Formats: sequence, structure tokens, C-alpha cells
Amino acid sequence: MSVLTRTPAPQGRTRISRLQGKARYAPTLATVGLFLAMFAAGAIMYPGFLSGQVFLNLLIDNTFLIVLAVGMTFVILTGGIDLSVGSVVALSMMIAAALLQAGWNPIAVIALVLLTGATFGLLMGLVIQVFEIQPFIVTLAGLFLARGLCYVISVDSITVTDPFFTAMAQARIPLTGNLFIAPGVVIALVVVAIAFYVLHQTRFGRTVYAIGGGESSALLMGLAVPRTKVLVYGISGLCSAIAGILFSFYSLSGYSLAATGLELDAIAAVVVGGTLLTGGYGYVLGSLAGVLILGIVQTFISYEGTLSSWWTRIVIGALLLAFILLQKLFSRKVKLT
Amino acid sequence: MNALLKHRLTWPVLALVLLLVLNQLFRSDFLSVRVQDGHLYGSLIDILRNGAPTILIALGMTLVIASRGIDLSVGAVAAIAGAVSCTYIYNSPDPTSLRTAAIGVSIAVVAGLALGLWNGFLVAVIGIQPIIATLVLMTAGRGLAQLVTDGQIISVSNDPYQAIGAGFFLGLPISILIAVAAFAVAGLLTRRTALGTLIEAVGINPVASRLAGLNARTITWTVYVFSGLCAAIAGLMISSNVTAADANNAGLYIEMDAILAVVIGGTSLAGGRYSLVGTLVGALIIQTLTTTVYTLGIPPEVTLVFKALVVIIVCLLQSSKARTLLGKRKRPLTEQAEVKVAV
Amino acid sequence: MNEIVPVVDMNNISIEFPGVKALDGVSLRLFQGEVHALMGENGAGKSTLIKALTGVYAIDGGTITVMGVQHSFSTPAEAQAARISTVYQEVNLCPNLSVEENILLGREPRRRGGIHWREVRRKAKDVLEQLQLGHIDPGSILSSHSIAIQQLVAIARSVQVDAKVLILDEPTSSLDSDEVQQLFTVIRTLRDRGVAILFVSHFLEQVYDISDRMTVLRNGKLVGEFMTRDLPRMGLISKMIGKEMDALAELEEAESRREPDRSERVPFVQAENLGRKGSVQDVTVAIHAGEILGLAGLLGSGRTETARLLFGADRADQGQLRIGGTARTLRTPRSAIDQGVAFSSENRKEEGLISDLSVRDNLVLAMQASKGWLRRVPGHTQDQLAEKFIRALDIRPANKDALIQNLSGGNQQKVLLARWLITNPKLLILDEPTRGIDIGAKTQIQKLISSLASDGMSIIFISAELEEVLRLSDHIAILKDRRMVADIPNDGVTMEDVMTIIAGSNA
Amino acid sequence: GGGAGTGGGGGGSEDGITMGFAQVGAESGWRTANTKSVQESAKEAGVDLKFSDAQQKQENQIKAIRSYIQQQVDVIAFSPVVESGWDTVLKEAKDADIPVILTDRSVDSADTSLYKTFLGSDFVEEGKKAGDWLVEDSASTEGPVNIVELQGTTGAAPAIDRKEGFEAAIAADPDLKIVESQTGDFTRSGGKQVMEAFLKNTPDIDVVYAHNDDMGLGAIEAIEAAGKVPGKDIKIITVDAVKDGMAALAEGKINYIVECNPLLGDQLMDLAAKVVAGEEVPARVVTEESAFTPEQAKEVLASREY
Ligand SMILES: Nc1ncnc2c1ncn2[C@@H]1O[C@H](COP(=O)(O)OP(=O)(O)OP(=O)(O)O)[C@@H](O)[C@H]1O
Ligand SMILES: Nc1ncnc2c1ncn2[C@@H]1O[C@H](COP(=O)(O)OP(=O)(O)OP(=O)(O)O)[C@@H](O)[C@H]1O
Ligand SMILES: [Mg+2]
Ligand SMILES: [Mg+2]
Repeated sequence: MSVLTRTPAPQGRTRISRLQGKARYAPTLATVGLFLAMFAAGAIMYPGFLSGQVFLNLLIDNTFLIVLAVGMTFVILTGGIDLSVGSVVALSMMIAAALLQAGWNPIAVIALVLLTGATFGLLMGLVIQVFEIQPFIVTLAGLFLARGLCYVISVDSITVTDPFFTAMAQARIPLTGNLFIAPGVVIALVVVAIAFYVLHQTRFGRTVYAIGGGESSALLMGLAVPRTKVLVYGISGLCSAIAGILFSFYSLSGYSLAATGLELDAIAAVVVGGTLLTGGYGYVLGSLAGVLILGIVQTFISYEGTLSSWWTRIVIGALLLAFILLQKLFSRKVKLT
Repeated sequence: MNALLKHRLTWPVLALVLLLVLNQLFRSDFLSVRVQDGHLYGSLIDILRNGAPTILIALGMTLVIASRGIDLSVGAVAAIAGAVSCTYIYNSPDPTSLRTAAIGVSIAVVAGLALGLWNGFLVAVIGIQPIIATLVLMTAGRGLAQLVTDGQIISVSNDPYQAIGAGFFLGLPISILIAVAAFAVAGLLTRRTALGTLIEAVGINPVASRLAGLNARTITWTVYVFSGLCAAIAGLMISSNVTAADANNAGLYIEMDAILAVVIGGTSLAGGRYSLVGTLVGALIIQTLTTTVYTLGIPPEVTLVFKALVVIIVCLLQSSKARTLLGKRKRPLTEQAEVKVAV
Repeated sequence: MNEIVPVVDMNNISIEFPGVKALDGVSLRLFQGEVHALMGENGAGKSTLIKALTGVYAIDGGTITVMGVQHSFSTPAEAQAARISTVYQEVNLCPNLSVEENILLGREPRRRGGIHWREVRRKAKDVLEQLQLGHIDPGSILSSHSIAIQQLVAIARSVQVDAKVLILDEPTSSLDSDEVQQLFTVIRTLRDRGVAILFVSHFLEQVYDISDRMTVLRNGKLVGEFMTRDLPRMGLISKMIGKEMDALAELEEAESRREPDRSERVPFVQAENLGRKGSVQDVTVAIHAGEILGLAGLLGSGRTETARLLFGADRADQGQLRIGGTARTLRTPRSAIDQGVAFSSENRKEEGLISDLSVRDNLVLAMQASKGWLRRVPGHTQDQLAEKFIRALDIRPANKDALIQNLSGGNQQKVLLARWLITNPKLLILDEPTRGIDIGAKTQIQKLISSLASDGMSIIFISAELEEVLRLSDHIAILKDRRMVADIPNDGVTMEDVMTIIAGSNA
Repeated sequence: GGGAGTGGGGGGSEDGITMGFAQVGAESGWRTANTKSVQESAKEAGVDLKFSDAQQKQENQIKAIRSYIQQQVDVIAFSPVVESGWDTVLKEAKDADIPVILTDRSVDSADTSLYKTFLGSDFVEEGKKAGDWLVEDSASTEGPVNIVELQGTTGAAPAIDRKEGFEAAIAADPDLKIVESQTGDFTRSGGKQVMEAFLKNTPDIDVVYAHNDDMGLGAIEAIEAAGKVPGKDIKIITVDAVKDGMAALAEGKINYIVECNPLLGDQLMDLAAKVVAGEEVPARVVTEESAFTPEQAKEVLASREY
């Protein structure tokens, strides 16, 4: 047997495997790189674009979408999808507005809204898990249900006059120079940080990735698959509720038609951020970058200011496509599957 | 009997029947169909006629989903189809003739095929995830439709054109005849040729399919083109039914209805085995649900809650888990070992 | 101390799937500090029994006692909590995660700030080194490794825990003898530490090498429990197949070699310095009609990759390839198939099975693909073909409408082999075709390969079992470190000769 | 990055006014006509128009307004998607000394100093006009009058207000009764489908009240398919007065249309010029609107632009 002693692996091979390890980050890195490139392009094309505040406004105007994308990232990483998020945002806003109008304490209102959102998500997760119904359908029913409940609460829009909410809406946290952010930005970034920590530093987070890599394998490996799958929808529901509160801070109202179609924005942001819809691959920071990309597309359009309504749509679609193609090009050599 | 209970179409069909019975309880003449102006008239006919676009789009969607894809752009494609044909008819020198209608329809069909080609190109050749690839057209497509109509609702009055969505042939709505014909063609095409099996193979395991020598690219491309075609014809029906092209609202959210129909019909979004008949039943359930809301006079504020509850109930009944609970059959734990009944 | 309590006592277990009684009153006892072999033909019920024990399948009848306590695990997690560690037949890991994570998933060491990643790496490295896999980068993504390495990682995962019971369902089916010995060393250490080990393999040599006792199943029924040393090989085989049959003698028979037909001067396939960046290099082979080329090499030496290049599954970027005398570039498998080349992959789960389709659909898939979607293989032809090959390869259950995912591993492998035989290719590339196949069927397949070659088919044969390669091939190409180092005619080449070439060459 | 943007680059206030206009979307022909009117009037008035389409999303509108503030336009105009939730961004505009004009729809801010003026129609009033006509029209007829209502999109301001105004007006006559009311989403096919169901549910419908012309046009098709004569067997009242609606009115298929005028571009530009110049403007400017009977429709149909 002595002839069989293994020669150490040649240098090249280890290098390849390292490279493949790094290549995981390629789509996400491409996203970040493209964002910077787009920002630069905007700066060249439009006066006043190159300012710190334009960048910060991207955050201020998208706090709720960031939080939604975080929740959605969890779900998509397991290979699922959550279509209900937009409606749950609206429902959260309606509940908050209605209760505040009824004179509830704002902190109690926030607590209740978060609880409702999380419960709503958990219930959907339970149906998905226990009855083995496809997430797409369960969360689509969730979309109908939550939106329907909005109408049941009130068809009219409700204004929020609560001093705490008003203060949160109008507070400005000054940064250097005359730059500022809104408190919601801090909340959203904290959510991102927590999500990052949970996904990469806890067993729960790793189970999320494992389920995306292969659910039956994860099950056979003895991981807590059912619990994790249910929780993931709970997290998404909780994130939707947080996003609802942030949206309330942002718009100081409850409106039953608010946040329609936001689920597609969230999914698009997650996917643009480099997460695979089939699950298992992706990063929450990529989703953050994805939101910023979608935001900057909007900014481009308002800076352009000459697009008719239909050209706006066409340009949004075209920019999305251009972006996906570039991302594809940059991360081309990566073999993910 | 037991086999019937376990058949995956049993529960959707039962749900459909229950919905119809519910309507009948509320309005005793709901199920009655009479002849008026030489064609059939009644709520059931309305369901078929109004459901035809959804049925057609769900048909295309079934094959896309079987190949492990999804097509979000169908609503936009439908809008574009309506827009180009109506705009053509509106601007033509002879806006009421059959010839004009035929040309208008052809333009729309070609547009649908082209848009399907485009989606297929992004998915099969470039390799973009289907949901994003078709999201591009979903977003931009309505813009294109509005570009064609200049943002206006284009009204046409062309009898042959109107017949597509609102006309009758041998007493039956032409739209449903078209939809059923499309089903028959698709059924024949996929089951008489090998297309059906090959689509399923690609949907279940693309890697293995490629190694078995399948031209997955062509197959994927084909299903998107077919979906585009279905969406275009559905768009013609929608615009013809109201003799106007509404670029903004035609086929809005129809992609969700279609996907819902496909899934209620028992096809998994994960790709693979599909059932065209199931999709047909699913689409009819969805249309009947809408009609039920009107018949029962459910106030608009609670319509969505009602719909959500029905969808949940139908899905619960239809889920294999619930069926096994009913049938008391022990099931293996892994999804891999799931027992599926073919149609 | 004459009455030792078994660690695991499965009593009278029955499991029924729709239409199949997979287990019928089977009992199994596992004792501390023994290696227990579970034997049986393909489809005998070995994997099902293991899954019944570990909570994957619910049992229809019988009792399971683990360490004196009656259990009925409803998830694998519960079985693991009871310190039963299992490697299932197919690699069940997460291809998207790193090797180290796959080893420690679910039991990562933690510290205050969360998972202690440095500790994860250390532990993974430890266990990999134990299995002589120190050269594998623990941070690399699992999917970047060949199926054999993945199998080893799965084993590493299972031995990493401090288990009372270790179950290995065909862990060695894609390992070469070196790896097998490495594994056995680990198994013996564990056994000596008192772990009860259940081992499944179709390699009799390995079973006799490692096991102390064995339980034999046939058609879902218990044949008996035997001490390994008391049961001669012939006896074991006849117990497994249920009749007296001299399988080993037949094996000898298969060895009778044919003369390849070299009347056609131009080789059917001729590769010259074929290679691909980051993959194999210098593949120079010539295969005539009716010739069998064996590929030999250590694990990860590039045999699979060579096969993929010749099939167009990966595109070559160096060298030339001539098929039937004309230069070709293979862009896709399709173009290779059109030239008459077929390739049966070693990774049946990911690259072979269309899990949700029936046996028949899987069988005719390649043929259908060649004909194009428009010309469907007529239903009765499909049925005929399916029946013919089910009979020829003894596929069980002999039901062409069964879903392939419900077949046992070995039977799935036979279906995939048949998929290509149906297309009647000119060159058939077989990557580990006998993986997980029982001894009777293996003989059958070897004979089949010989006879196909006699009929003029060229064959490239890859197997982790070097004996098998030596027995069947007309000439042998040897790979080392993803480079072809020799191509020698097989006139009495021995294993030692091959080893010497591998050891001696400087790639 | 440098703290640019403070310089006077963006405004371009040397010649002419720069206006940022945040439109709701392009959800209907009415809206498109409205957009066109604003764009054309801006061109005529020499106003540099920055236009953005929010696609019916409040957040997009807020983003657009923020970016107008960032670009330091001279005046911001917008048609709010929804009444509530504008205080924060309007305050930002006020802090940046940019005057705001509301068009088409109002906001419900308690602090009316956040905007200079509101130019647009009064949806409640429109509903009332429709109801008043019906009360007058059916004064002569005896017995109960069965009305079915085709509502706009659930939750949308015009739908809520037109319903409210109409209901208030018909309360004057106890004979008038809304027997069914369902949303047709402001679309023709929605109107048609709902009307088909109504016709089967309620055999004796006397009046259809549709929240816009499109749903009314859809209802006409359903009525005709049911073998009845729209305008005679069943009277139809709608709101908007777009060209197709007016044509149907002229043909007698619709009985009465309350106008909701989208052509407020000229008025908007006038107001903008005054506001930028610092002149006083009235807090509420109602667009010039009327209502049409079939006879009136025949007269104005030819000159209808949208
Ligand atoms: N989920 C299932 N549904 C239906 N039949 C099944 C299922 N799983 C296994 N079987 C059947 O049960 C029998 C036993 O299969 P099992 O996998 O246990 O065999 P095995 O002894 O492990 O064979 P191999 O050596 O080929 O791996 C086979 O006939 C197989 O077809
Ligand atoms: N050290 C390594 N680092 C990264 N990738 C490796 C390494 N070793 C092998 N691989 C990968 O594993 C595969 C090894 O090649 P291949 O499968 O051709 O080997 P083989 O000779 O068939 O051996 P096996 O018995 O493992 O199938 C390739 O996909 C290669 O990329
Ligand atoms: Mg087995
Ligand atoms: Mg190999």
C-alpha cells in the first residue's frame, strides 16, 4: 500500500477551491460596484446629484423597503417566498393609525402592531409547514386577507396626529455638514445588522441556508427544519410590521391602498442583491444594496424630469434589465449550481 | 371510491361545485341558462366568457411553471396585444371591416410571440432568473402599451373584432371556444408529442436533462413563446369584450390569478408534473369566486377577506397532506418520497 | 454477563409503501462495539430499515428499542439526539455550504458572540485529517467537490459526533481502496471505543474485512442473523439471492476476453492533448470500435472530468478531438450524442434521475431527446423497451409506471444504465456504472459490457474498483492529478503495475 | 463626497420658473389628459417642468418631492395619491422656501400654511350633482327607483367622495334606493362584469350610477347584451365626461354626465407664476366644471379634446 500514499494536492487545485469560495460573494459585490457606478453616472449627468444628501435620501425614503427586503431575504434563502409583505405593511399602518386615533399609547400601539405582524407571519408559516401548501399560494392568500382587513378597519385614510409618531416623522438626526438622516434609517440599519448577525452567527441562521441548499438533506442532517421554516415567515411578518411602523413614521397616516405591489419591489431588491430565488445563496447586505439600486433608479427618473408616465415604466424596466445583465456579466465565471 | 378521494383533482372540482351550489342557494335561477338573441344567456355563461382570458393565460402559465419558470409579464403582454390591435383598427382607413380586424389580430399575435421570444431569450439564453426576467417586461410592458395608445383608452367599433371577446358561435361564447380549443391543442401537442414529458424533465432536473441530451434551451424558449401567445390572445379577448384597449388596466393582476389557478389545479411551482385539466378547474374556480362575490352582494370592503378565506380553504382541501390526513395514510417524511398521483 | 443488552433492538418491523411491502417483520440487533453488516440485494429493504430506525419513515408495525428504551423517532433530529449518527445512501449534505459547515451544521461550537467560526474550522480540520483528507480546504464549497469527496465529507460529519450508534449506508460505493482502508481504520477505532456500527455495502471483500456479524434481508424479509466468520461467501450470496447460484464462478466467466475489432484502422474516438483550463489536461486516447478503455486513477484524479470532456458536458479548450475520423468540438452533450456518444454519470441523484417521472419515462428519455420533441416514441414502443430492459437488468419492482424516486438506489442505477443502452450508442462512457449495485447484478452488468463491446460498441469504463477496470478493459488510461500520464494495453496488467505508474510518474 | 448642492446650480431661476410636478400615475384616460394639459401649458408659459410619475404610490411621490427640494425648483405642484400623510415632506418644502400647489386632490393637513393653494374639483360636489339630477328626474315617476352603484377603486378618494355626495343628495327622495353597490375598479371591464351580475341578481334595475365614464360604458355593453336598452330601460349617470362618455351621452345611452375637468394646466401655470412672484392667491381654486345632458353633449362633442 505504500505506493498509494497520497501526494499533496497540487497548488492549482486549492487555489481553485479558494476562488470558488470567494466567488460566492461575486453577485453581491457586483451589485455594490454597479451601485457606485450608477451614482457616478448620475453625478455626471445631473447637477446636484453628487451630494451626500442624495445618497442619504435613498436611505430615508426606503427605510421600510430595506426592512422588508431583510425579512424577504430570510424567506427566499429557504427557497420560499412571501407575497403578503406589502399588505401586512398596509395592515400595520391601518392598525397603528386606527388605534392612535382611538387614543392608545404609541408604545403600546407599536408593540401590538409588531405582535400582530409576527403572528400573521407565523400563522402563514404554520399553514405552509403543516399542510405542505406552497408558500406562494399561502402568502398570496395572506396578501388578500391582510389587504381585506385594511378595508374592514377603514376605507378612508386615517391621519396620525400622535405626538410621538409626529416627532419620529419629523425628527432629523444631523450628521456632518448639513447632512441629516431620519430616525427610521437608524432603525432600518439596526435591523440589517441584526439580520446579518442572525444569519451568520447563529445556528438558526445557518439552518436557513441549509434548508435553501436542500430541504430533505437538512432534515436528514437532523436540523430543526420545520421550526426554522415557520420562524422564517414569522420573521418576515415581523419585518413587515416594522416596515409598517416605519412607513407610518414616513407618511403619518394609515391608508388601505398603501404599499400595493411593495412585495414585488422587495423581491426584486433581494434578487438584484444577488440572492437566488431557489434558495441557499445570498446575503442580507446584498439585499440592502438591491434596495439602494431600486431607489437610485427612482432618483434618476425624478432628476431626469422629462419622462412621460409610460417612458417612466419603460425606463425602470430597462434599467432593471441593464443592471441584471451587467451583474450577470461581472459574476459570469461563477458556477453556482 | 378511495382512489377517487385521493385523486388530486377531486377536491378542486368539489370546491368548484360547492361554489356553484352556494350561488344557487342565494339566487335560485343562478344555474339556469336560457336562450336570448340566439345565444345562451345566464350566469354560467358569464363565468365561462369572463373566465376565458384567465383560463388561456393560466394554460400558458402551466407549461412555464412545469419547466420550473414563472411568467409575470402576461398581464403586460395582454395589455400590449390589446393596445396594438385596437390602435391599428382605430387608425386604419376602414375601421369596421373584417380585414382590418384580422390584420389587427395578427399584429397582436405577432407581438405576443415576439414578447414571448424575448422572455425566453432572457431566461434560456442569458440565464436570468425567470421571476426577474419577466418582471422586466411586466414593468416596461405596460409602459409600451401606453406608448402605443398614447395613454388613452382606444375605443373601436368593429363587429368581427368584438366577436372575439363578446360574440357567440352556435350559442356559445367565442372566447370560451377559443380557450377550449387552445387547451385541446396544447393537450394534444404536449401529450401526443414528447413535449410534455420533456418540459417536465427540464422542470424536475435541468442538469440531468441536459446530460440526457435534451435541448433544454429550446424547450424553455418554447414555453415562454407559448405563454406569450396565450397572453396575446387573452389580451385580444379582454379588449374585444369591452371594445376598447385600456393599456393601464387590461389584464392587471391577471398573472396572480393565473398562477393561483395553476397551483389550485395541482401543479407545483417547483416545476415538473403538471395538469392542464387541473389548471382549467383552477381558473374556473377563480372566476366563479369573483362572480360569487357579486351574486352574494359581498360589500367591496370585505371582498378580499372573503376571497382569501375561500382560497385558503380550497388549498387546504387540495393539499396532499390534508388528503392523507383524511385518507389516514402514513407518509414518509422526506419530500423526495412524496407519492403523487398522475392525471 | 452472558445476557448483553443490544444498543439497538428492532423487532418485527414492517413498512408498506403503496403497492410495495418494503419491510415485512424484520428484526435487527446492534451491539456495543461491533460492526454489523446489513446485507441484501438491491431493493431488499436495507435503506428502508435504516430510515425506519432513524425516524425518516414511520413504521407500520414492530418496536424499536434504543439502549433499553422503546423509541419511535419521528424525525432524524430525534434519532440524532439519541446519539444515532447516520450517513444515508445518497449524499445528503448542503451543496451550497462549505465543507466545514456541512460537517458541523447544527452543532457548531458557540461562544458569547455566536458561532465560534475558528473552532468550527479547527474541528472540521481535525476530523478531515482523521480520514486522511487534510488536503481538502474546509472553507471550500461542497459542490465544488466530486461525489466521492462529498461522500467522505458526509462520513466525516457522521464520525465527528460522539455517537453510540453509527450507521453507514453504502459509504464506500464511490471510494477507491485507499479511501476505504482509511475509513475502516476510523471504523475500527470507533468500534474499539464501544460504538455500535451498522454497515451496508455490496462489496463482499469489505464486508468480510470489517464486519463481525451480519443480518441478511431478502425481498423485505429477514433471512437471518449470522456471525461473519461462520458464514462463507458462497453461503452469504445464496442467502441473499435465495437460491444456490455460483455468482463468483460467473464472475470468473465474465473475464473471458474478446478480441477487439481493429479492422477499421481509424479509431472511433481520438483525443489529442484534450484539456480544459482548471480541469483535466493532456488527455490523449484512441478508442476503436469494440474496445473497452478503462480509466484508472486515484480519487479526484480527473476520471470524471475526462469523461465529461469527451461528452461535451464541459467544453474543452485545449487539444483536438476526432470522432469517426472527423475533427469535432463538442459544445453540448447534445452534439456528442448526435455523434453517437453516451455518458452515464456517477452522480445519479443530481445528474441522472428525473425523480418525479416514471421508470419508463426515465428509460426512454435519452432516446426521446435524440428524436426531438416532435417525434414521440410511440407508447407501445416505450412499453416494450421498458419491459425489455426491466427484464434484462432485473429491475425491481418490475413496474414501468413506478416513480423512479421510489426505487432503491441500485435499481435506479440500473434504470440510468438502461437509458443509454436503449440509444445504442457507438461510444458508451460509463462513470461508476456499478455504484451501489449488488453482486449478482454487477456480474450481469459486466457481462453486458463485454458483450456490447463484442458487438462493436466502444466503451469507456470508470470504476473506483480497480479490479473491475482491470478485468474488463482492453487498455487502460491512467490519470494522476488531473493529467493523463499513461495509456497502456491491458495484457495482464496488475493492480501493482497501475499503482507503480501512478506513484512513479511526475505529473 | 463634497457637500455640493448648496450652490445655486439647480434652480435656473434667472429666466422663467422651474416647476416640479409629481403626478399620481397614468391610471386612466382622464389622468393622461390631465398630464398632457399640465405639460402643454407649461411649455406655453415658458415654465421649465420637471415631471415625475409616481405610479399610484405615495412613497414614490414623496421621493419625487424630496428630489425636487434637493434640486431647488421654484415651485412644486402635485396631485396627492391619498389625502393623508404629507405633513413631513411639505414641511421640508416649506423649510426650503419652496411653495407648493395641490392639484386635483387635496390633503388633510391641519396646518394649511404648508401649501399655497389647492386647485381641483370637488368630488363630493360631483356626487351631489349626480344625485340632484336623479332626484329631479325621478320626481315625476311614482314608486320606488332601484339604483345600482358602480364604485371606483375601494379606498380611492374619488370613489369615497362621489359615493358620499350621491348618497347625501338622494336622501332627499325616499323612493330612491341603492339596491346594490360594488366596485368596478374604475375600469370598463370591471363595470361590465359587475353589471352583468347585477342584471341577473336584480331584475328591475332603473338607474345605474357609475363613479366614472369607463365603468358606465362597460355597464352599457352588459345592459345591451342582456337585451335591454341603456338610457331608456335603465338610466345611466356617470362622472368625468371623457370623449367616449360624451359620445355615448350624445347617442342617448347615458343620460347624464357630471364633468370632472382634467384640463387645469393653464390655471395651474397662472397660479404658479403668482405664487413664485409672491402674490396672494386664494386658498381654494375650483376648476371650471359643468354637467351635461344628451343635448348639451351633442353641442360640445366635436370640440372635446380628451
Ligand atoms: N418511498 C417509497 N415509495 C415506494 N416504494 C419504496 C419507497 N422507498 C423504497 N421503496 C421500495 O422499497 C423497497 C426497498 O428499498 P430500499 O431502498 O430499502 O432497498 P435497498 O436494500 O437499500 O437497496 P439498494 O441496495 O439498491 O440500495 C424497494 O422495492 C423500493 O422500490
Ligand atoms: N482539492 C480540490 N479542490 C477543489 N476541487 C476539487 C479538488 N479535488 C477535486 N475537485 C473537484 O472534484 C472533481 C474531481 O474530479 P473528478 O470527479 O474528475 O475525479 P475522479 O477521478 O472521477 O474521482 P472521483 O472518484 O472523486 O469521482 C472536480 O469537479 C474538481 O473540480
Ligand atoms: Mg439502499
Ligand atoms: Mg468520478
